[in-house]
Amino acid sequence: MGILNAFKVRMNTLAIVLIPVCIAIDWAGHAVASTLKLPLFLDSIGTVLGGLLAGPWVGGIAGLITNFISSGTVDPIAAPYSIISLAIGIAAGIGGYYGWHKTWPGRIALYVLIVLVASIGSTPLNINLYAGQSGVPLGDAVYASLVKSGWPTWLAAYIDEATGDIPDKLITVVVATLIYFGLPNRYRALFSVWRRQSGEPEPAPASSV
Amino acid sequence: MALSSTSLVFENVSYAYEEAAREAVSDISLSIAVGEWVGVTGPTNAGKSTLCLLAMGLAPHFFGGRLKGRVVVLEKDSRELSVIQRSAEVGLLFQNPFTQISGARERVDDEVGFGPECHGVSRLEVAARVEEAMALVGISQLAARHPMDLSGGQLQRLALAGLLAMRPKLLLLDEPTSQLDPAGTAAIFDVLAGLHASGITIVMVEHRLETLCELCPRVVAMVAGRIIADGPPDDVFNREAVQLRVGSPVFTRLAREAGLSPPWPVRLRDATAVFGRRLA
Amino acid sequence: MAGGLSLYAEGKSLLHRAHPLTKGALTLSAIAIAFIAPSIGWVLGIGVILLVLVTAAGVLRRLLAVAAAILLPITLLLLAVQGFANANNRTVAFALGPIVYYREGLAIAALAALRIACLVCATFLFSFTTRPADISEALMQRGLSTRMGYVVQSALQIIPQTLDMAGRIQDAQRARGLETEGSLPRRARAYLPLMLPLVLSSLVATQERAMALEVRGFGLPVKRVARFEFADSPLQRVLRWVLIGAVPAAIAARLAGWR
Amino acid sequence: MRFAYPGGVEVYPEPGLTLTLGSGVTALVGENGAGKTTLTKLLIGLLRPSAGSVTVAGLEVAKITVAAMARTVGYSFQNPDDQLFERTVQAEVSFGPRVLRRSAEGIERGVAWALRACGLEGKEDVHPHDLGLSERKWVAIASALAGEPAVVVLDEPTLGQDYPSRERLRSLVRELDDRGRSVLVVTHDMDFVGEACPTAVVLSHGRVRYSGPTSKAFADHSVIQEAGLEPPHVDSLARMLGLSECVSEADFLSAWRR
Repeated sequence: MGILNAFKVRMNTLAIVLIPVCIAIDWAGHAVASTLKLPLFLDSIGTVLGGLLAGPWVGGIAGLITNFISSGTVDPIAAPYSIISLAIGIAAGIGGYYGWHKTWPGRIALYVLIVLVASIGSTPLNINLYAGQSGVPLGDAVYASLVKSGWPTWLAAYIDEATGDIPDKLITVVVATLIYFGLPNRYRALFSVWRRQSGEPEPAPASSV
Repeated sequence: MALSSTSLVFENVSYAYEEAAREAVSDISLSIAVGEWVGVTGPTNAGKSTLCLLAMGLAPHFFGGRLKGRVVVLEKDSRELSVIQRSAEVGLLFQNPFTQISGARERVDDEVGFGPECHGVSRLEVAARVEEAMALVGISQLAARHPMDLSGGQLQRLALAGLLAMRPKLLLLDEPTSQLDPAGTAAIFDVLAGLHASGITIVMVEHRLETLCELCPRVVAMVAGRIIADGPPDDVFNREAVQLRVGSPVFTRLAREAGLSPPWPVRLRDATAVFGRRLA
Repeated sequence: MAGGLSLYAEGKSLLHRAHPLTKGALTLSAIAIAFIAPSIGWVLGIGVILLVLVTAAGVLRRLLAVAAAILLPITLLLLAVQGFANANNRTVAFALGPIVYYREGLAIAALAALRIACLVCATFLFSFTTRPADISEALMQRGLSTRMGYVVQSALQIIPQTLDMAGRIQDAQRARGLETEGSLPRRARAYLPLMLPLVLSSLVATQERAMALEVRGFGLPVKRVARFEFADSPLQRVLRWVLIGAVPAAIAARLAGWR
Repeated sequence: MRFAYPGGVEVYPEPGLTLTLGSGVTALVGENGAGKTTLTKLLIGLLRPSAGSVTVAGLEVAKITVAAMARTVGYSFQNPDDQLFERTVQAEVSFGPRVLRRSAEGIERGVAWALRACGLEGKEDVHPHDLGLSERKWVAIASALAGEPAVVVLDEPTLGQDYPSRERLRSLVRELDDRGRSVLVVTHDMDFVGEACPTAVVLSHGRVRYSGPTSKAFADHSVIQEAGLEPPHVDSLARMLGLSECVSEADFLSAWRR
């Protein structure tokens, strides 16, 4: 099973220690965007980067815990959306396994996948939580006009959510890949946790008992 | 030397990191007895850190790479035991104090207990070891503080306490004070002097040659992955090759420049005596 | 902020002293039932119970300050949009010039806002009265692996440390001539020079931290000794099961026609 | 307190106190938390004085953005990892002059000189993070120099450096001095201060305890102790032998020969 190999990883100490760092990068990405007054969240750069570097588990767990921590501290409403962050990290990890971030068509595929995961996943949550809205004023304005012109609520809710996800996830994927390629080669190799059969060189073995 | 009294032995050891073109250390042979305090020095890329990583087993267990020869630590070949299995007996202190605290504890005393807990030591025993280790490095009064609130010097002492709570027999220190101010440095060296007196074997990488000569009865000078001198500091720094390629303590340089006859002094008190004799 | 990322404040209330899992069960079950309950009356009831607990824990004032900042904009947005555009809208409530508001939409918005209010109250009730380290410790005592426990605990410590680093990096890059103010494109261009040093040095630190952890025996397959025991009681154990059991019960009631 | 370089820098964190510094190489020393970093941050505008004003090379710092001050003041921070982000040493070192919009030839000249002065020739295409900590520190120093600023601030440049690196640093500050730059070195390394910095300012608890020639800076032991400093090794030896005012090896040798 091809895709399942992406999940067969060696969770060595390095991978474990990488997860909190990815969580901190998620937070810092958002904090720096706020400092620069950029009109984007950019709060899942670490999740995507973690997925690309070290696979779906690192990315997924980083996304999940990022959301749990922000729900417990600054934004309780984020809690139900933890599942979406988990899915984004897993998506990035699968993309990373197949090396999508290394080619242009692959990068577009990665972006489309992450936008789809985020928007399709969030819509049912929005419908249950916010009566279909996304809570972002721009998207909600689109929502109101669509519902008013007779569109079904679920479709309006999806478009509402996607309005926000399309630019935010684009920049997130672009920044995460730029960071990925800004790393020294040695680090890219170091964090790779997959047991590859052939092709890529075997990553440094962790001390195992 | 009887085998039972050695703490660390390198037998014709060469090691290259994964994908590295050149060997980080080449054909190193070294034998360190139990209870010794050995200073390792040399310019950047001399292979000093690699020496520590090899002794700890992090190379090759963590880094991969190619290892030739034998590294025998506390009478066991480094290839046979993983780093975690080693951790009860051997401790390695890195230069950056911030990366060495676990980051998972909110109090200094809990942080010190992290290692013993990983080893499944009982709660009472952990508490006893924590108290002992904090007292040894002089941070008992900081027990309730948050680790991230400490200064660099305090943090480095905390990291050392975390290792001492494991009750190691061999301590490896990779430039433990290079990022610290004089007060922090002095505090660490005081602790090390006490540990040395209690019989722990210490291998310490250090750039500051004056400090090295003051503290270590034995010095190993490395250049480009090879050992070029090994012995008491007075011998090592009176060799021309060492003076040329590693440098020498300020006192040695002054005595040479002042036209005194060799052997030149390497420590302040010897220099005072030598220059003093000439003055008289 | 070096003290860690936490809203916890010392206290002696019953909730402060309760087992973390009891509080967790309470929070999760209150949130779930608020979203399962069919009408404003029921949700309001849950909200009142939560407020009583918050008051008993002595954190009412803190809660109101934080919750208002989160709830007010969301409530207004919900009312504005749903009252105006909702598939169920039939009965006119009022008109603001050409914009007509309907009762059905406003009621739906109010229900959604109330449920979110319960979510926010329940979450903060938990955060205000529970030490973050206790959550992972409690979970580790119930089978969460030590490695995952480490991830949770260290994330809480590393986030504030990383945010401090972001501040230092901003200073360093501004001192090199990087503009962090001005037009949007100029500010956007500053993003990578501020983020990359942070990511790079975090990753470099990761390698050394991983080594330092192994040097201390992290990852040894030994049976972990609990760092401390939480006060627990048969009453709390029963309460936890009741709270957890209430959720499927509510779902069943809803399916059986709870209106 | 007033803090001034001729043509120069002036800081007044505390009204009524004045400190004037000549051009050339000045050491800023003192215990942790003495206010060294506060002072250097005031120079470039990262901190604003609560009272008084700061003037650098005739520019009033408060009226200019930090980014614009970077044209005049080259600042190398203590931890190089707080600033390195480019994929090559060359790109990293030229980042400053590029964002400062220097001319192409100015960038080329400044970067080439900075790389040579910092011993980074031949490493232009290396990823900065593939270098060791001490070499990364040199990349950060080169980055501060590449824009050819009039005033250079080096925060703990000798930390973790080996002997050859410290020698290089000595010749670097001498070269900067020869080129007419003002250099301020924040350091705990008194051997380096004695060898390379003719002037010294001793801060302790936010106050200037000494300002003047380095040769006399270690005379008053109470000041040195309060500021948490250890005198240079040469000074200790000279004192034992009854020689005075020897803070560098050259001082000692000439005193010895007399």
